[in-house]
Amino acid sequence: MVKFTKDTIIEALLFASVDPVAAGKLAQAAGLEEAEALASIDTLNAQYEREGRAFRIMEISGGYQFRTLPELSEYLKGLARQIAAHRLSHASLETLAIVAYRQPISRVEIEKIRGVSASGVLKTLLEKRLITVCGRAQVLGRPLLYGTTADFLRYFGLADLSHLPRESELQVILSEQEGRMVSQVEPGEEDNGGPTDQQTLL
Amino acid sequence: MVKFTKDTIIEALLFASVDPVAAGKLAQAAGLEEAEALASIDTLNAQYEREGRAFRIMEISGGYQFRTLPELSEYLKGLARQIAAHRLSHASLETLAIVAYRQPISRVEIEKIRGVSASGVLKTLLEKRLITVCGRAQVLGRPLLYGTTADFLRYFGLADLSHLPRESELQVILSEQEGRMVSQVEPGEEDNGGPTDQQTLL
Amino acid sequence: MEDYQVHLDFFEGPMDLLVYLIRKHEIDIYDIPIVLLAEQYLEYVARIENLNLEKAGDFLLMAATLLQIKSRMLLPRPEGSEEEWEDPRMELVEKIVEYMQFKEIADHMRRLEDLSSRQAERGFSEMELYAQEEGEDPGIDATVNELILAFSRVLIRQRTPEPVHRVRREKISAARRAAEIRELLGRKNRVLFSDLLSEGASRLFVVVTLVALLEMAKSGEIRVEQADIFSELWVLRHKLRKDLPALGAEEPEDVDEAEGPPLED
Repeated sequence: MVKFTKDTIIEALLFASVDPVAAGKLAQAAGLEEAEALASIDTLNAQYEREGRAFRIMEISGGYQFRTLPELSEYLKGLARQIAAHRLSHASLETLAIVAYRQPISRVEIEKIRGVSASGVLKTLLEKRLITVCGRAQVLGRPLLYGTTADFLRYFGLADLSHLPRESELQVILSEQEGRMVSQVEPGEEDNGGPTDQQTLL
Repeated sequence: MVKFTKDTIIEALLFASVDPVAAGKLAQAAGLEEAEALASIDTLNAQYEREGRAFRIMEISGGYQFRTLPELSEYLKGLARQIAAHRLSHASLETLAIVAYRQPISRVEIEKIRGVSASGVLKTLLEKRLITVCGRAQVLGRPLLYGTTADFLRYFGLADLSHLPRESELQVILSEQEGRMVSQVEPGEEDNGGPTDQQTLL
Repeated sequence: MEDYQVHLDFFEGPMDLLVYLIRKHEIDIYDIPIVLLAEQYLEYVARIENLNLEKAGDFLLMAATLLQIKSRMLLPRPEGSEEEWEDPRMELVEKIVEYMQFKEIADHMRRLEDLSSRQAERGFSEMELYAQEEGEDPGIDATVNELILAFSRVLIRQRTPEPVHRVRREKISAARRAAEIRELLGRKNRVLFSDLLSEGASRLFVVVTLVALLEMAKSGEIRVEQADIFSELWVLRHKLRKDLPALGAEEPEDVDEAEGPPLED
């Protein structure tokens, strides 16, 4: 076999995969340590930046994935499958938000928060693979519990759940809106910066 | 919109498209002349060569498509094996679902439900330790009975079997599209149909 | 005034409407003027027209809650125990705050969705080709979702020719239901309204039964009685016509002609 650099091997593995590839799998297939694989990803992204490439390697859903720069989307309409994708309804988004932050959660609990029936929305989200059944509550009737999936993270371009803003951060936004300040969180730590925040949710 | 070079746009288009793109279509999508698009492809390939990239734009069945260098295929096969090892074929998944819901169950009973031979699939599932022999039926021939294992629960992240939705719950959580076994009129469907029905009736 | 153009079905539900009103009137959620809010809310709910039963019910339930809080606010507070007084609005406020948070998160997720949808993934999967080489059926990452979807497909295939579908296609008409009720009354003379609905009644079945009863009451065939406001409804044969055989074998002439349009499908 021809000799390739670590970087080239990592590049090939990720480029050939449409789905995000977990660092462990990636390293194993390349015959590298995980840290080496991650270092290669950094090197590659720096090169792409310098050379003006149309894509970057991004951390998505617990793995790594090539994606084009969002600024190019105008040119891709019609050819790329993702770009034209339909957006989720308000009801779906609200329900997903509740599931993401309160998982595992039952249908009844979701309905208590939204004040409306959730069964139709849950069906849609299950079929879109954005949520999954993940157990039963230990309460009367043992209702099914729902949680988010890997596809959920991929759909929203998230590395993991902790990249959603924390509820305490949202409290700040809310309070400011109401003309009040809650002091437990420092200003400037608002949701714009969310995705870099590494703290676990809840 | 940010200004990108022709090359970057061509690169993004070829990266994102599912099938090989014909030169004419590519040029049209990028708002270029065909000759310009072809020139861009040459420019890009020359850059990839110089920078030691793992991929090239290749001419495939009358169009252009990104492919990784064939010399790297050994690494790709390695990752493909890892991925395949973690996956279940559709036949396996269906058989596994039948075992999970109807256990303990014999091969003959599974075959009656699926309408095809199950021995190959059962062998695969036994090898993957997702099912196990758990007894013999008290009928003529005393056939082996199969059931799911602890590995099965771990694989699907379930605390125990009761955490799977019951058959009656499947009807509620999956809509007509996916689970056409729903026997009663769906709430949503009834809502739509309801008013007109009433009108004709009165 | 243009505000009245805003339709109720524009809102996701009662919580959504409440939040809208709170923002519109710049209400401090920690000191909600409950009288104003309830009034405003009811103005919208009064215009329920095109909503389906379920959604309308959700809005009405919240209306009842608001009115209940309003009435509790009017009760005199126990003297000297201001500390112990529990604000009747508290529970609602907590719910509103919680809901507003999730709306905030949903907005944030909309932005993430927008950004993510503009980043194209690689269109063609070479890895899939290699995975296929590994096995003819490249298979899927099996999750609980895939498992239950696979099992529902099995159930679908099994049930395709089953009577379930014949039931669905069976025509429930008001005339047929009237005939059933008539037969029942022929035997019993009177029957509890709730008993007419007890057989696993779908909403459609309830509607058909109601329509049948209304028709029968209109034509004077039956009478509906109630001992007092909240007690059970009794359906009675209007006149115990002695000239008729007990089993109602003789049906009114218009039955066949009134076979009525089928309700299903």
